[in-house]
Amino acid sequence: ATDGPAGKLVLYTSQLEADAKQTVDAFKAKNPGVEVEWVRSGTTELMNKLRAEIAAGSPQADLLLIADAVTMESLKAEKRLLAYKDAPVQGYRPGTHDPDGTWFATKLITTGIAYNTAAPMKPSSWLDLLKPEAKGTTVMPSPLYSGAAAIHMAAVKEQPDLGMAFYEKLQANGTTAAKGNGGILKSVASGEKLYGVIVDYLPIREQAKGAPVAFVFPKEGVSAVTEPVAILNTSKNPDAAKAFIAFLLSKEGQELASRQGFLPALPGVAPPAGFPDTSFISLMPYDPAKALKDDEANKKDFADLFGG
Amino acid sequence: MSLATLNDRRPFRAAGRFSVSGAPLLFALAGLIVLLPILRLVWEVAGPMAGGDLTALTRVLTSKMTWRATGNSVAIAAGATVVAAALGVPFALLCGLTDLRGKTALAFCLILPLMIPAQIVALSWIHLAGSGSPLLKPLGLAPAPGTPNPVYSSAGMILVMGIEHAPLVFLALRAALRAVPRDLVEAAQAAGARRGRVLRTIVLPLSLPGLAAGLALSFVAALGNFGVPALLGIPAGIPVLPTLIYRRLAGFGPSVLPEVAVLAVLIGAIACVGIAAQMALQARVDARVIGGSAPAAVLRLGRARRPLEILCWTVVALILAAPLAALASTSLIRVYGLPLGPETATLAHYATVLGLDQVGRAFTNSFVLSGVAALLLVLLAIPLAHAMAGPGKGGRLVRAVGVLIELPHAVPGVVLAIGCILVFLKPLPLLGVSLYGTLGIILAAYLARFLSLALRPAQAACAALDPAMEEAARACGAGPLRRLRTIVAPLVAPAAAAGGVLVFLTAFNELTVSILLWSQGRETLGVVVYALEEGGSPTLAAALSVVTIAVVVTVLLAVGWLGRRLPAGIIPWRG
Amino acid sequence: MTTQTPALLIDDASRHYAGTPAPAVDGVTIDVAAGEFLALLGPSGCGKSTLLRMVAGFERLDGGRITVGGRTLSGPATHVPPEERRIGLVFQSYALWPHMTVAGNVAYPLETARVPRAEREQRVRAALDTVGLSGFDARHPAELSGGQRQRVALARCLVMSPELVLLDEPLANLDVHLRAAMEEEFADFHTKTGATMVYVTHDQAEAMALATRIAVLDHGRLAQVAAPRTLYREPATRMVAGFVGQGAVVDGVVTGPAADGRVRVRLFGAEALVRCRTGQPEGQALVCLRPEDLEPAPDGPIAATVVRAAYKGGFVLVEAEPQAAPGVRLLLRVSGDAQVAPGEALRLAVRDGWVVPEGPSQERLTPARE
Amino acid sequence: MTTQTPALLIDDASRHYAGTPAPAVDGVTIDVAAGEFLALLGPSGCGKSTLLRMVAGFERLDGGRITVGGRTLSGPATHVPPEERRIGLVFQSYALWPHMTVAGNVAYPLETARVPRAEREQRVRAALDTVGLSGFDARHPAELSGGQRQRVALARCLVMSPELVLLDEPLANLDVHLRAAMEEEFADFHTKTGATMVYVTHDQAEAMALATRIAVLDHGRLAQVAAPRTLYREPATRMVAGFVGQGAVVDGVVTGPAADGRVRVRLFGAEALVRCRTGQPEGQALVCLRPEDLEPAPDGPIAATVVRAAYKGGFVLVEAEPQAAPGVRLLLRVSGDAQVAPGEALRLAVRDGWVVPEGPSQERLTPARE
Ligand SMILES: Nc1ncnc2c1ncn2[C@@H]1O[C@H](COP(=O)(O)OP(=O)(O)OP(=O)(O)O)[C@@H](O)[C@H]1O
Ligand SMILES: Nc1ncnc2c1ncn2[C@@H]1O[C@H](COP(=O)(O)OP(=O)(O)OP(=O)(O)O)[C@@H](O)[C@H]1O
Ligand SMILES: [Mg+2]
Ligand SMILES: [Mg+2]
Repeated sequence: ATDGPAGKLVLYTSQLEADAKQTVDAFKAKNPGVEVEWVRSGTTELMNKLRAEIAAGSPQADLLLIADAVTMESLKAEKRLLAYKDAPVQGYRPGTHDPDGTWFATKLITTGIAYNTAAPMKPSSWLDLLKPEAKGTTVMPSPLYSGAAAIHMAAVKEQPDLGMAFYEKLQANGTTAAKGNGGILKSVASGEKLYGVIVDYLPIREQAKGAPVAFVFPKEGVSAVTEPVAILNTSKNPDAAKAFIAFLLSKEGQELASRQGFLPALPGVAPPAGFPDTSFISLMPYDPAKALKDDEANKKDFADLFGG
Repeated sequence: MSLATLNDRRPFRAAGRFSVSGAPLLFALAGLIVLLPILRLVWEVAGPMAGGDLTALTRVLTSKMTWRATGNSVAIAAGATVVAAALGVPFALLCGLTDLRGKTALAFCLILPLMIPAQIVALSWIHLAGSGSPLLKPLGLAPAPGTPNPVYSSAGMILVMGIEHAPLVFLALRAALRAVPRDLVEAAQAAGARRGRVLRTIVLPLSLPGLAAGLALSFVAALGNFGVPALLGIPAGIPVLPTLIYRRLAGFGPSVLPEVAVLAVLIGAIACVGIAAQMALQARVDARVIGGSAPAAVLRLGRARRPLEILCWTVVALILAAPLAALASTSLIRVYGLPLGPETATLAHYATVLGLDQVGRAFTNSFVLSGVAALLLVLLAIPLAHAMAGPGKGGRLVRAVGVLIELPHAVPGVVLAIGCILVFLKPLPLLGVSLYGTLGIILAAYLARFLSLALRPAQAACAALDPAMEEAARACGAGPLRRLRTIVAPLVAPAAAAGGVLVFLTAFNELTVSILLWSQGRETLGVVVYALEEGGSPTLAAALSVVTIAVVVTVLLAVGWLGRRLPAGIIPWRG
Repeated sequence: MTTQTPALLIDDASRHYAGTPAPAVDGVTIDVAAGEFLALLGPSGCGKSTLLRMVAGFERLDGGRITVGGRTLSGPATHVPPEERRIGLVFQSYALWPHMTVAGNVAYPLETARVPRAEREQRVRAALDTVGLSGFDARHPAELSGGQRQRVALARCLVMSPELVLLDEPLANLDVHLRAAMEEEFADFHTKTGATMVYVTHDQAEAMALATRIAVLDHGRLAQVAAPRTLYREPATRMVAGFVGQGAVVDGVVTGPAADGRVRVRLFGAEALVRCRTGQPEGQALVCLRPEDLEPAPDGPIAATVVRAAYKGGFVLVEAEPQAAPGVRLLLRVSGDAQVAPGEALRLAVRDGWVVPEGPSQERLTPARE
Repeated sequence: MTTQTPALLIDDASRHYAGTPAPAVDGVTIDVAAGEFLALLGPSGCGKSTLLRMVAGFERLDGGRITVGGRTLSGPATHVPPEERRIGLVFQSYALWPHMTVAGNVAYPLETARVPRAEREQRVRAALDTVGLSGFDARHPAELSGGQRQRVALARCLVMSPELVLLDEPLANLDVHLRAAMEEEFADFHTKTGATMVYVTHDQAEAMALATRIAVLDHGRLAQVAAPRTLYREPATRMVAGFVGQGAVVDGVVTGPAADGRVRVRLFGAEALVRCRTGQPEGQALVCLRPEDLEPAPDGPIAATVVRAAYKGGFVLVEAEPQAAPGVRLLLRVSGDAQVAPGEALRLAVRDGWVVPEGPSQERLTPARE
């Protein structure tokens, strides 16, 4: 890449600090001409920042690498995303990127069940959370605050044998909601709650370090956020931005994600230690565009059931 | 002071403070510039309304959730204020009025919760009360695994916020108690009144204005608190206005900003009601002390002293040491969730945390930000407070600005941060540079947010300033700015500096504003702790929190040590 | 008193504070000669401070004019701000700046005037010398006694070499002993500097001890301006008679024409010869009787009863009620050795007195000293 | 003064504040008879307030004993708290409670004592009547003048009908005229109630006007207790001679034996006959000369020069320096009509004087009045 893209690239990412640094460093190794400036924060904070910047008339980011596709859909609907028609999406499963080429999944962060190893019951199905053993001891992230939880809810509602009734039964069984996944992990690890609906990598990492938690992929399947990446149409350096996306979607980029402890989105790339092979994991299907449309209603339903 | 002086003072207060009436206008303008971010948000509501567009307003005001959250907010803030009073009032009485030993240390410990970020305090309480409690578990007192943590409730929020804001009541009331002259108390004793009666009929009525100020501060602070309801209220399904705002922000769509602004203005309005109630109460009570400047009153505790001392330190241990210990033990556990014991303890998290290069940066940034903010605010507070004490139109205008400064203090930090982005993203007019992405924008936000902390003490000092001080300077030929620089500023400096110390300590751990405004390399301590916590590294977050608290305490002790020779009143916890 | 252009001319000056029923200062005219020491005397609230503050420039005039050394400082459409008047001002509360040393306080007016450092230091030293505070330069006001503080305030005002010095009750905050000592210092200071001084006080003893002339204010109006002795011996109004010095103002009848400044009056049924203005008409009149005007005498024509007797050290101040005029209280001094008890009968002779030019009022007669 | 058991007995009482070099009150013994009006007089910092606060119970004793009506209130191992002493207390600052009305302030001690409402109201009314404040019940202290505030404080103390009333400089904050009026009220009040009163002041004129006896404190020790006249005419120490009354304390030589309470002394080279204690030895002595002891006389034996002359209304106070003793300042009064100017020569005659029992000190002679 002697005469590859050059210039400054501003990346807003919700990746963890260390992961974001690795990713950027790896990209820069391949594209020495590009200088990447990145801002790391939670998806909500990043979106607040971006919203305010848009309202002030000057969005700063070129690239957005955030937790979920629903948010991307909303930006797409507002016509704020640039279409990258010839992105290298060969080999990717359909549904993990926008057919119009505005956003692309970079990994799979699934939502399953974590439990405290001291718990009397080892769950294997979502329905196990409705058992008496789980009464009052389950915690899940609130879709009102967490993007992953919102997608999980959208996916669960599409499942015929779960649906909204599942949430109602969870409520009846004393399940509570928390703001984010970090809090769920702490609740379960500390034994304050025994079961938690949570993204995969947190408990799997902690379990490896010896924490009294374990993670299961329930047999009905898991929902997944795909940590999609997209280019804002106000980007001042679309060439470099496209190069960044190309890097993330490349085999090399996917192997990096796996090394960081995430399930790669590209089938065929080896999963990280502690994860089952991708083929053993079934994903509950959902439609991001529909999720966006139903978002308000879902949140209202959730708030009606769980408050907060 | 003779009667003649008293007579002279009152009427002449109103006379001839400024010959150049432009000066107060100038300072009012400076105040308004600092308040720009919040005014920009108010405009977000008022602008469309002026244009006849009421959609955001009606959408928010017709939502049931808005009113549910408002009800919760008011109830919880009121409850927290009651708890703060229940803690702050007895401690203020004991520290301000009696011969209790170790008052300075006690006051220091009581002020600490104010300096520790809300989310850390809330986390400590979750640790402490949960089934995994590192303290209660070994004692067999922890709730059984799987039973709900009792702090996830309205009561929990009220308790934690009450403890957090007790220092505000404590500080305000103790200052008022110090102003109760000894002879008023002794006159009551000579009239045959025992301690309890003296307290009830003389001391408390006289310090009511100070108490009211403390309660109002505590109420406003509880209203705008996000950290505690986020951690304790959401799991309990209890929405309050700040979490509702956060939730709106987490939603999508361009309608978010106006709606958030409406909610922020709603919080501001409730806060103003609180402040107005305080003012009404103060106006109704005439507690202006007449006559001599006798030393402050002291009540002898006699035989009750020892038991009271034990009780005080027990309470302090409960509200401060216990959660801190929980936090410390979390920071020492090899893996979160394991019981703390010799084989699970490690210092590795401290090594890890201190090795992170963003931690070093964050310490530097937070230090610079809070230091500069404290300094600038002290410099602004003095002329502003002075102008507010002045007469006429200029004074009235500045006083109006003085009410507005409560706003950025009362709204959740994230709202203020959005206001800052709206105002400072574009390059500044004339200068052509943008503050965005620099420490400058965080500084601007801090200036707006903490102006009221810096201004209030300076304002009290200016109001108490003998006008003859300035008149003497005028008779010596000194113009307004020279007088401000050479006479007023040095005289109110101790009070202003006390405000500065509070600003520094509060800003040092600030999270909710900087979380939106930081950028790579410009993270604050609060942001780094939060990132670790969110990233699923509670042990690292706990370690960094412990380091932060250690630094805060060190700074406090250093300030106290350096301030030994400073005039009374600068060091907040000093007697 | 010299006859050149007055150092300070207050010409029909008035000030009415908004929201108050009556003007605080009401058409006052006084001229003060260069080098004069004028005392402004009057009860609390009579407008002394207001008048002084008008001269200093802190209050605007609602009418009239104030001229210093020929230059109009306040007048219709003129108002020179205080910081440009170069008038020295000493406050009752001293108004020393606690954050500055003694030297800093005194140097302040010079710094403001951008006097070069060397000259400044020399002038500060000289001013501190004048008030006897050399060597106190580095102290802070808090480390000084009340009298020393007052002297620093004096030095601060003196260092500017003002033509005119205004002092507002500078001794009101001091205790009796210190007050006596400071009175002397003011007198010395006036002699030494030759400055024109206007001195506000409500203490008539202080005014009399210090001033070359005293202006008595009453409800914002000028009641009398005169030398202390004249004021004491020949008060122009009932108010002045009562406010300045001790004694009683009583009803009498002038029974003959004035001659040689004296006139015959009937007092409590007895005849007496008292001083009066030329042309004092016959008929009802007010007579001012000082304690030294009355004397206990076995053959005195006035029968009276002792109401109160207070030992004052050296003498006893006796309050006596004439039998002919119940309710009236006469004051006189008797030797400290005499034992006088309330209820005792007493005969009095009138040795002197003064017919107050202002006619008799309708008010009930009361002892004049309150 | 009666001879029954003293209403108040202060017996060798001492108080040493921690961290101060000398005791604030040092072995003071005074007994006060029932109904007596005792003034505690002394310069600032001499321990007056401390002694009063010891009697009231706000300060503990480091030694000695305080007995009221035969009951020991403070002593070794005894300390009755102030609220149980039933001693009336009036503060220099009035110490009125600003949040209560006048009636509320006065009723407070009765409420504390659980006096039934009807009786309470009646007694409050009576107390306010006594101090002439009927009709002011509903006002707040802020709406009163200084004198009225002081009277409320008095009523509040009076309403408890205390056997003993302590007053700490109750007039120090008032202006001259008000002070004179209030002095009279205190005297009336004392006569009316017959209460035993202890009255702290640093103003000797006030003490003399009011008290039946005066106790002079000096650096925490009792210098003299005596009736005002005795104190003025026969001061026991140089300090008392200087502090009480005006005049000079000068060096003299007693040249003959005392007889009939009088003795011959040589003063400035002249002979004079002055009063003394019985048994006054011959030799060096201090002589106290009051203004009335000196008289200008054409044939007076002492040649002096006028240093200062201050018109005091009615008389002129002259400060004169004897030619034989430069630096010494004698005080005398001359008639208000006389014109006396500094520098003038004067001949003086000594009509009276007092040999101070305390021996002559080594100090340089100075005028005694400060
Ligand atoms: N700023 C003001 N506003 C309204 N009224 C005032 C003001 N200043 C003074 N007064 C009133 O004007 C009158 C004169 O006041 P001033 O202070 O001049 O009296 P004074 O003679 O100095 O009295 P004192 O001896 O008590 O100092 C008083 O009635 C006072 O209440
Ligand atoms: N609480 C205290 N601690 C230490 N020293 C004290 C205390 N109170 C008084 N003193 C000292 O004791 C001495 C006597 O004080 P006290 O107040 O009794 O004097 P005073 O005669 O009442 O004077 P004043 O006329 O100024 O009121 C003073 O030197 C004073 O500084
Ligand atoms: Mg005045
Ligand atoms: Mg005292």
